[in-house]
Amino acid sequence: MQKIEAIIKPFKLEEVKQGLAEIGSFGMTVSEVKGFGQQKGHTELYRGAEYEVDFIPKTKIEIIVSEEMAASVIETIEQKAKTGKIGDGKIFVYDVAQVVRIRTGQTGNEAL
Amino acid sequence: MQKIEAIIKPFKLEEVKQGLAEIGSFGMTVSEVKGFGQQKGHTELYRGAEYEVDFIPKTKIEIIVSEEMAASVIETIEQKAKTGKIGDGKIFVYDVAQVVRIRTGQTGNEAL
Amino acid sequence: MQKIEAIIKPFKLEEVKQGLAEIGSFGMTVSEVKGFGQQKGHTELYRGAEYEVDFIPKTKIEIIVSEEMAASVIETIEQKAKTGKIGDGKIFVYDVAQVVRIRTGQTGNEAL
Amino acid sequence: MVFSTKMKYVLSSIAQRIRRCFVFTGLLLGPLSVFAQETGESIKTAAVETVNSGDTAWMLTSSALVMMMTLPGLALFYGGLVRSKNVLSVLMQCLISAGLIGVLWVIVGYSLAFGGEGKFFGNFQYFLLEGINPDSVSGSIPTYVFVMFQGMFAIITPALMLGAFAERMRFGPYMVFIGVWLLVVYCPLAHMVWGGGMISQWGAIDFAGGLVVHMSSGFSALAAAYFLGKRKGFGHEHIMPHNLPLTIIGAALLWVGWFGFNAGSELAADGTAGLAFLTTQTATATAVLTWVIIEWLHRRKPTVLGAATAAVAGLVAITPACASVGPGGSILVGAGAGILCYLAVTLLKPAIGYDDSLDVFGVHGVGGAWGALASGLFIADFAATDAGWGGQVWIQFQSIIFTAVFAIVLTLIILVVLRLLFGDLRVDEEGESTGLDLTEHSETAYSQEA
Amino acid sequence: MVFSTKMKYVLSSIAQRIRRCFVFTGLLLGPLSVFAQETGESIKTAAVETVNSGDTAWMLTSSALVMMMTLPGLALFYGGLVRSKNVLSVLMQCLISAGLIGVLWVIVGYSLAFGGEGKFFGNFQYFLLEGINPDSVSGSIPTYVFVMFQGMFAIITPALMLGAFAERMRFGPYMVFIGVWLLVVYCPLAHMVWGGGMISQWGAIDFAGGLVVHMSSGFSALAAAYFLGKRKGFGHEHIMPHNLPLTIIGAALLWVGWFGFNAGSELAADGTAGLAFLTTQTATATAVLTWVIIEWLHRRKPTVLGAATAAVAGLVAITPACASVGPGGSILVGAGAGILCYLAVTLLKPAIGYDDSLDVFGVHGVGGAWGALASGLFIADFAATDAGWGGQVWIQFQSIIFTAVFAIVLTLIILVVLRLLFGDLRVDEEGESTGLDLTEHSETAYSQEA
Amino acid sequence: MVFSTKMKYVLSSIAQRIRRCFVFTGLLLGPLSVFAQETGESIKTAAVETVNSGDTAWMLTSSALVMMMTLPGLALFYGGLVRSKNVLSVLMQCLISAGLIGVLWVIVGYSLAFGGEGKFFGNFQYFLLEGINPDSVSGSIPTYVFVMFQGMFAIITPALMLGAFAERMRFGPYMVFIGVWLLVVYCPLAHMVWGGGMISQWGAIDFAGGLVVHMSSGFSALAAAYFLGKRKGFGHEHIMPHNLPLTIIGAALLWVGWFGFNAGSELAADGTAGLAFLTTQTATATAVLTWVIIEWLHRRKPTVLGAATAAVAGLVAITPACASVGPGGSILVGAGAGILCYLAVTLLKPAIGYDDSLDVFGVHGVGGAWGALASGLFIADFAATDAGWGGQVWIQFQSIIFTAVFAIVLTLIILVVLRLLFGDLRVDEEGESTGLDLTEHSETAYSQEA
Ligand SMILES: Nc1ncnc2c1ncn2[C@@H]1O[C@H](COP(=O)(O)OP(=O)(O)O)[C@@H](O)[C@H]1O
Ligand SMILES: Nc1ncnc2c1ncn2[C@@H]1O[C@H](COP(=O)(O)OP(=O)(O)O)[C@@H](O)[C@H]1O
Ligand SMILES: Nc1ncnc2c1ncn2[C@@H]1O[C@H](COP(=O)(O)OP(=O)(O)O)[C@@H](O)[C@H]1O
Repeated sequence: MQKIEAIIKPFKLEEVKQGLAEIGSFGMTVSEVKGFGQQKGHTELYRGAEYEVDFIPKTKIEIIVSEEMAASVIETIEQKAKTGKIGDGKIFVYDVAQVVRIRTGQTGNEAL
Repeated sequence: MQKIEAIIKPFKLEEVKQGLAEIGSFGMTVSEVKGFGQQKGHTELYRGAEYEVDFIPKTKIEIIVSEEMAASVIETIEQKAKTGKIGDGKIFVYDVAQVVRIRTGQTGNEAL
Repeated sequence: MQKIEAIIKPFKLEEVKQGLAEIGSFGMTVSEVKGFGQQKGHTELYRGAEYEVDFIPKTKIEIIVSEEMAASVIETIEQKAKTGKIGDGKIFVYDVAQVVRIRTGQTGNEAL
Repeated sequence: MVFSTKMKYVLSSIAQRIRRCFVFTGLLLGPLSVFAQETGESIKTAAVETVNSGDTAWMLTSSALVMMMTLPGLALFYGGLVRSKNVLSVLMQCLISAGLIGVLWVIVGYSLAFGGEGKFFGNFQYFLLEGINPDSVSGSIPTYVFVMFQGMFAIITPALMLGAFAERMRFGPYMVFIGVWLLVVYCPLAHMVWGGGMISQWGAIDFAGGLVVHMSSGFSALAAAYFLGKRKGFGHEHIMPHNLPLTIIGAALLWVGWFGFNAGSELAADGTAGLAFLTTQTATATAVLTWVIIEWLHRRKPTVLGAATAAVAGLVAITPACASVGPGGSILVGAGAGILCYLAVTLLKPAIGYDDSLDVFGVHGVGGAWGALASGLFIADFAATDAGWGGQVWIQFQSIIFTAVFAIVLTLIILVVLRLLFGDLRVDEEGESTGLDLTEHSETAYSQEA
Repeated sequence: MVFSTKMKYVLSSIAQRIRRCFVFTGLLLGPLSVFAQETGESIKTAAVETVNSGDTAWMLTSSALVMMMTLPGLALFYGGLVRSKNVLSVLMQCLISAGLIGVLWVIVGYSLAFGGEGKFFGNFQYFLLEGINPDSVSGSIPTYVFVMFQGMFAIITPALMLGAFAERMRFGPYMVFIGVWLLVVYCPLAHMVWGGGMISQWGAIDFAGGLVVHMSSGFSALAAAYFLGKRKGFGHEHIMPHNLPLTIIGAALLWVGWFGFNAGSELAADGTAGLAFLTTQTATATAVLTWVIIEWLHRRKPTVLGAATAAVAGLVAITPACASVGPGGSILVGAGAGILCYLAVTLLKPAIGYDDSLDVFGVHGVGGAWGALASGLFIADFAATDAGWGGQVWIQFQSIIFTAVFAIVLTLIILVVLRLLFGDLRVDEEGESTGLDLTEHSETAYSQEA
Repeated sequence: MVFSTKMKYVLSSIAQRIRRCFVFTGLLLGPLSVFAQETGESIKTAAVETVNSGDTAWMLTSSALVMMMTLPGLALFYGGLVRSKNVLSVLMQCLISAGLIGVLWVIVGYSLAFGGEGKFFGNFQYFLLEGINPDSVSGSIPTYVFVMFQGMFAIITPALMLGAFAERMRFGPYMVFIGVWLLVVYCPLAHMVWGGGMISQWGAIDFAGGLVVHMSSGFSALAAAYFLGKRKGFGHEHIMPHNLPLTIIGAALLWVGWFGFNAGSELAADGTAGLAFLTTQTATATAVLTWVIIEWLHRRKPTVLGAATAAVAGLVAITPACASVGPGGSILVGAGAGILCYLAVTLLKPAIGYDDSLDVFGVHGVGGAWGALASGLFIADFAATDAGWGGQVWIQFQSIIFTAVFAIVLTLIILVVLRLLFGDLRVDEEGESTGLDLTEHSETAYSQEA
């Protein structure tokens, strides 16, 4: 099994979710993160002082999938999250040693 | 070493923490996430409009443990986080290449 | 490629970021987490009742780097995040199977 | 024919039926009182009274201030103290108190409290404010203003109770509960104390509502907390306030609004109103100071929630006493409130083990009783009564006991009946752990955008 | 020579030029009215009038209460309903309404609304409040107090509209829009209804501003929502309120402040003020109750946002009617507001498909029109007019139609002109998705510290 | 014997001792003044004065409004500006100001400010408000009301300072600091300006407290900011407001409450109160507009924090001047406040490099001084004084210099003494980085439930 971790622009989440729903039924876990990269931040003003804020709000999606599905999931995320502008984000893939579904105790692909 | 990542129902955190304390002393890192899976979301009403909200608040626990301890940690989480109802969550296990304790510079199992 | 995940004291984030900027240009993803470990928590009072709060606010930094850069990134984080007091945090290193830059479709080291 | 005349006809025939029905209830409640049946008699206020614009200005202001105590004052004070999954349910319970009681009050509540000469409760002569018009005068203010000022008291009092059973009661039963409670507990007490009934005949001092408002809600809250049972997780989970700044805003607005509550109870802008304003401020300040010092000594840290709680405790305690004690007396009232309420909340509650979630009993019940006693205990020369010092203290004591018993017994009866009608008054376990906002109102207080 | 005399000289020569320039505009607007050109005549208030301290006390208080309606009331009510990336922009739009209109009002606004005898609008005789001093009296209160009370109305009315185009309008054009709208839509309407102009000559009842404040802003808001177009994502994305407790605080403060708005409109502390206070409370309570029940039946859950919206709807509807209906009538006004505004927001809006983001039209437009009609429909005996029941209803109906058309047409003209001047009135797509707080103000509402 | 008589006996013997002890202090402070030792003389207010209910109504309202300025107004304004780990500490510091000063004021503060005929400070004749009762009258209002109105000023003034040393001062020393500061800086200044002392003899205009309230706190704040030193990380870390909506609510409630502050300072509901209300509104609106425009030009974006700061700056500046300038003059006062405070906050502070965390000096110090000057500079014909235009400006100038020096010097002396008594007045490094909420109060403002 593999973990696919995508850092995307927050407003793309809904689209990615729907895209994935079309190619199958996947569970996923989502969190809010702040990203730093080539996309430049913005200036904030407080009582006349200027602050450069480098961190940009991003959304992290984590999906554990079977090896077979990995490629199509990655492709779907790539398509749906893309705007073509800087800061679209990354997809990171990791190997997963084991998966357990807490409710049933099932393990491996069955637990997904 | 292995990383054990568990997505659980938020109100089970305390129980899991105590369960783990019983089998040994583990550090852990916890964050709030939103989950999507078989458990269905809820409807929200705003000025008469209905919205389906699919994402459900979950808590993510990350524990890095030595290979030997992994099994009993997984088992404990499984027991303590279980309600038997849909949405109990998953446990994912990954291999860890290296660990460093920042304060001392210790590495490997010593750093845990 | 490797993922370097560091759990640090929140007020050290800025320093770590600057330290990394000095040894190269790295993207990173940051999130707020709560940590549990040897560092002891604090007591909170509510209407005379005392509560022990074990979880301490921490910041998680995730950086995916090429194998070559990993060591120097780890070292920099170690230096910059260190206060010498308990609770300075950990660095965890994982192997990364694949990286994709969503905007361009580039993969591997090129995507970083 | 003007529309409203037709409407009035329809409404008054409804009124007739409702009266009959209440009279019937009255018969059932017969042992308690000879039910005052005269209706339609002309309003009590004499024709010679004229409106004083200054007094009216102050009473309009005071009415608005007391409204502000419930919304947003109390709503925020309580709202900040619950977990974020329940904050909306608390706000809603305050809102609906204004909605429901706001209507009930002009229909029957005012009449039940201030109509007729009954010993225990009023009558239906002012059903839908019949016989009152813009020219009606009460004392030196328009009667409509008096009705509204009192109406604001009627709105906040039931809402005070919700803190006792916050985070678990179903919304429907709650609505019915406060409506019935108003008619069965509040209006009779208001009549007995302020409407010329039994307790006022005893000669009890209750200037702005230590008995009527705070003891009634505080002791009823205790009964309700017992009846509904503890929150899931109470005692072993950490159940913490989700947003203390909200609570502080609420406490602050309660404080500000309370000047209308207390100094407004003079029904005029005069020296006594000035006294009530001053003692309110001084007692509250003293309570804050006292609590902070005690907590510092007892727990090594003074908390802001403690200070805010103390402010409310001080305000509660000075409520009945604000016009019968002087500046020095108000300091003692405030200090006493700080000490007693601190003990009630910190030691009494864990000792007995009930889950009065937001300490309604500890603050309003205990504080109100203390204030009612102190009204006699520290009575100033200029407020001396015929009963003499000892006599007055005894009267106060009797009134306190009566009010406590009355509130507890009737509240329990109401709740038993409601349980028979509605089944469980609590949301189910699942609903409680999801939170009342979603379960009862399909809403989330805070949301993050994409 | 005292400094202010010199300054007055400078300012009045500026005044002369501005007057000329306005006279010129007046000529352009000629078809609408014979522009009242007499300036410098002495103020209307007769020398024999004296100040009543009680009335003055109430009007000072009322003015402060109405200010509280905009800031923080309305600001929070709207601020909580937008996404967190836009909350500051909403607060800023309210703040600048106080800033800009606060200045404009004393310069020309008051004079345009309350100067002279024009049919459609006032004149420039009170430019910079010329001729008014601390001794000037209007009715039984100082003229300065009347100016300020009315000024608070002028501040809130344009701000009401911002809900219609929240989360997308650029700040610069917004500022110009509300400034122009004040002079072109609000002041003329205020003059026509309250300043002795056409609608008041018809004999319309609009005690506290159903036409002038709520219909004017509500219908203008509808026009603006159409003109500016929908928010990006409207209809398919979940666009949810980011902080409902803020919204509830706002609604509560609106409720409290509204007592100044309505009962203050009597300009005295008397029985009619008492009536207005009472009907305001009763109608609002009824609206809340009605909405909660309807929503419960229709959607199976009563929501707190619904209850808060209902409160505002009830307050809006009773505004014109508060002194012409009795307690019973106010219940009908409130119930009607609950029903009609619920339908407007829940069914009408999705049916037609405009994006009036925070339902300004559904609440203020519909509620205001209903209230204006109800002012005649449920008129009480004590408020009977010469026109008779039917006649009065007809007058009300005419005034409603006139106001709706007047507001929509003029608002559209203003917006067309502004688009010619400023280009797009909306922020660009990127800016809209980043949020107006950062895009327009370089600020973030909430930040987490390191 | 009524209880309170006994208590009075006990308290007055305590009073005797305290008086002696103060007299001793007075001897130490001898060079400053001949200490007024007459005690027990009858209150100054003549028997012939009668209470005017309208004036009283307005003053009761004003007192409540000024209380609202501190709680929740100022508490929120400051609370939103700090980091979330320190928000409770700020709220607590405001609460305890009400608690501590609220008690101190009726014990000795009022007497020190308004007792006797001293040149620099009052006496102890009104210790625990001795000799004042519900029938006592001051001008046309009950003396108790005057005491309370002034008491609200005494509560907010020390709290204003806390912005200067927010996020680092220990709570214990803070409490002692504000208590001592009240007696040593505030009461004498109030006496000198309003109690018949030196500055009032000079003929200075300070209608509602430019000198007494804003300059005194603003310049003391500057001294305290220097004395306590910068926050850890100041200058290189991003220290940002954690919740701007809270700050805006606070600013809005300050604005609303300020009408009581300024128009209430007339102590009557009359034309001058109307003027003060109007100039307050106009100056504030102008300040907002001015700041927004300057910031737009200077930084390309107008900020909402800027607008809110400007509102406070405008309110501060018009405070002393509100009854001596006309509408035109108030526009100039507001514009000046917008410009000068903008410069102070944006350019002066970074240039000099002190860490006045929430800009108390830039807003209250600079704004107060400007307003005090402007009170003479733009004096209206109807307010002309015997001193003539130039003479009055000179008097204002002198008073400004005196107040600035007096406040800075005495504050530094107090702080030096406190450091000797308490050791470090700041929390330690660890505590500062954890945040004062946990370190000093064992609380967390916001918490997420399980
Ligand atoms: N090396 C990295 N490690 C972890 N996260 C990264 C890394 N590089 C980028 N990111 C994440 O991806 C986001 C987008 O990256 P950025 O360089 O701004 O644009 P792009 O994805 O178009 O190359 C960043 O905000 C950050 O959250
Ligand atoms: N494939 C997956 N990848 C990542 N997280 C998942 C995956 N499937 C489920 N989850 C997480 O586990 C939670 C519970 O899953 P769900 O399917 O609802 O119930 P159950 O755990 O009983 O099978 C989800 O809310 C989500 O956070
Ligand atoms: N085994 C672990 N797995 C995951 N996170 C851990 C583990 N041990 C510690 N941490 C994280 O590191 C933080 C610091 O650890 P702690 O034991 O308190 O101090 P130190 O880093 O000095 O050893 C914890 O708060 C927690 O977030």
